[in-house]
Amino acid sequence: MSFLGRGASTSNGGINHERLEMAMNEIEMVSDVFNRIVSSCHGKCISNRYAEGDLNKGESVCIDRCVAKFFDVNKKVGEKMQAAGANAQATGSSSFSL
Amino acid sequence: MSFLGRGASTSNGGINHERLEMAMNEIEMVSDVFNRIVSSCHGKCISNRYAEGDLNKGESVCIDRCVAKFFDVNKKVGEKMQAAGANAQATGSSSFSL
Amino acid sequence: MSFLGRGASTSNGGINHERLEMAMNEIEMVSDVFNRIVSSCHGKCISNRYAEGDLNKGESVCIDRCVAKFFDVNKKVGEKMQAAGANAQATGSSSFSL
Amino acid sequence: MDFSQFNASEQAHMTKIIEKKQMQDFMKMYSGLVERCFTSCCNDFTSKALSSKEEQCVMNCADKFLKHSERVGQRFAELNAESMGPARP
Amino acid sequence: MDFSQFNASEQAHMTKIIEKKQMQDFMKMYSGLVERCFTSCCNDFTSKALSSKEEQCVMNCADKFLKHSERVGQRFAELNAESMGPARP
Amino acid sequence: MDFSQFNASEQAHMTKIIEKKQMQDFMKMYSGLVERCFTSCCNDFTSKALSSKEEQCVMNCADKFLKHSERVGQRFAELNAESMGPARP
Repeated sequence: MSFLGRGASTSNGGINHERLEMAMNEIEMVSDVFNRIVSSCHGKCISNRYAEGDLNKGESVCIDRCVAKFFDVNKKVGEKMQAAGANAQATGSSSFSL
Repeated sequence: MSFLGRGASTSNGGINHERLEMAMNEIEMVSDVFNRIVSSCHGKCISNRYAEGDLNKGESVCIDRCVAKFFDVNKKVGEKMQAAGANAQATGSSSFSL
Repeated sequence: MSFLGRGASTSNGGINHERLEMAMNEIEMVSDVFNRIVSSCHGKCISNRYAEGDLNKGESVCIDRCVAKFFDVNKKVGEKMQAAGANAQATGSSSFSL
Repeated sequence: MDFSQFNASEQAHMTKIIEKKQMQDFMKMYSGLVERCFTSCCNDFTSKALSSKEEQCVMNCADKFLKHSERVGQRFAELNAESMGPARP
Repeated sequence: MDFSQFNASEQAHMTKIIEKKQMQDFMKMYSGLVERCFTSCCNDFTSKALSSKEEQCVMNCADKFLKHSERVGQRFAELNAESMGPARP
Repeated sequence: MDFSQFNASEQAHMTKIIEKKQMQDFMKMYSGLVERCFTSCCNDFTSKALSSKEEQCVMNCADKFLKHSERVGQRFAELNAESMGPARP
């Protein structure tokens, strides 16, 4: 998840706000993806009946595979976006210039 | 979308933060509505089977009508909110359309 | 909702940013919970047919009970989280009720 | 929420932040309401014009949602006051 | 959006804020797209590897979503221009 | 995440921002958990009191969600480390 790495000039000693903002973007992205995996895999693997509080064997195995598959989908979609020349400004909302 | 136009005193040369905040609110609002239309009309018009990657004729026509209808609903709800004087910030303003 | 009450040194006259941030967290939390109740209880109590614009008797009673039950669930989950010492910030604090 | 221990500049700052949040919350509530009523009421896309039946549904949906929110707000305030009350000396 | 009444420093500030928002919006759109296509296309968890059928579905889903977004964007811009037009003197 | 190239003041700033985000994320996770378990477990509104059956469901739901999150977190960290590893020199 390192596609946010724009070049950043180092301001020695002081705070390089551009670099901090890039780091924050990366954290936001990872955290957003994590939360989506938690939610998606809960929907896919956990039954809504809640007869017990522990994960049973089937649920546990399902979670492991679900997370792996989500990563795969993330990778495939990322490759497609890059192949399409998907640029932040371009694809996000191409005809949506404010 | 000019309902956020509260009077803002101009600070010559410097930055008028109130005016910037109003502009940001306007951008957030437009962007929020746009994202809701993308999501709603995807649910209404795009089948979940994904047999092909192109929009077919039916989907394309559905999208056009869906966006137009969403705008209409937005306008109707906005008129109702103004008529009801629903909120202090909203009532004082001139128009609530996008 | 006093679980955010970490000790904050008072900076006399000036702005104590830590204290403001804590207050903001509290407001965000209350507002988040409120919005979730509005949405959950709408799903539980309001029919999707919209034959009239007023709440009928059954819907009104359902809303009252729904909000009360949501508060109960919030309390139970909060107690469990504290018992489990689920999170660093939460564990150190005294109570997790709204 | 108890801001009594805040000094004047903190209260002023807080007021500005709260006003900003109220504005954002209102806008989000508004667009969420539009989306909700659109989703519930509009299911025919053989035409781009809102039918009178759809329009009536949207009006009722918006009306009902606002009344629902208000009622939730009343109960919320009561229960919040109850749970806050005994906890504060 | 009309920023013509902004002075130079305000416009510079605004540009930075908008760029930041565009970046955040793009990231959110991207992860939302991944979630959407995962949810629609992946329903078999007897294996952790993406099947070729699932992969094809994901590719079509992503393709279609981007085309959908673009078309919505076009209609949105047109309707927005229409509704803004007469309202501004 | 690699912050090794950050200087001391940047790291201090980053730490504060991350702590703030963790707090917000925790609160959101918490209220999301409450909503999730309420939605799954409470379907009878002929009474305002939580039945013992509903309460048991809520407890199991919360338990299971926390264990689910933890397990996802473990797999996530492993797969993230894998995918980061080769990409960084």
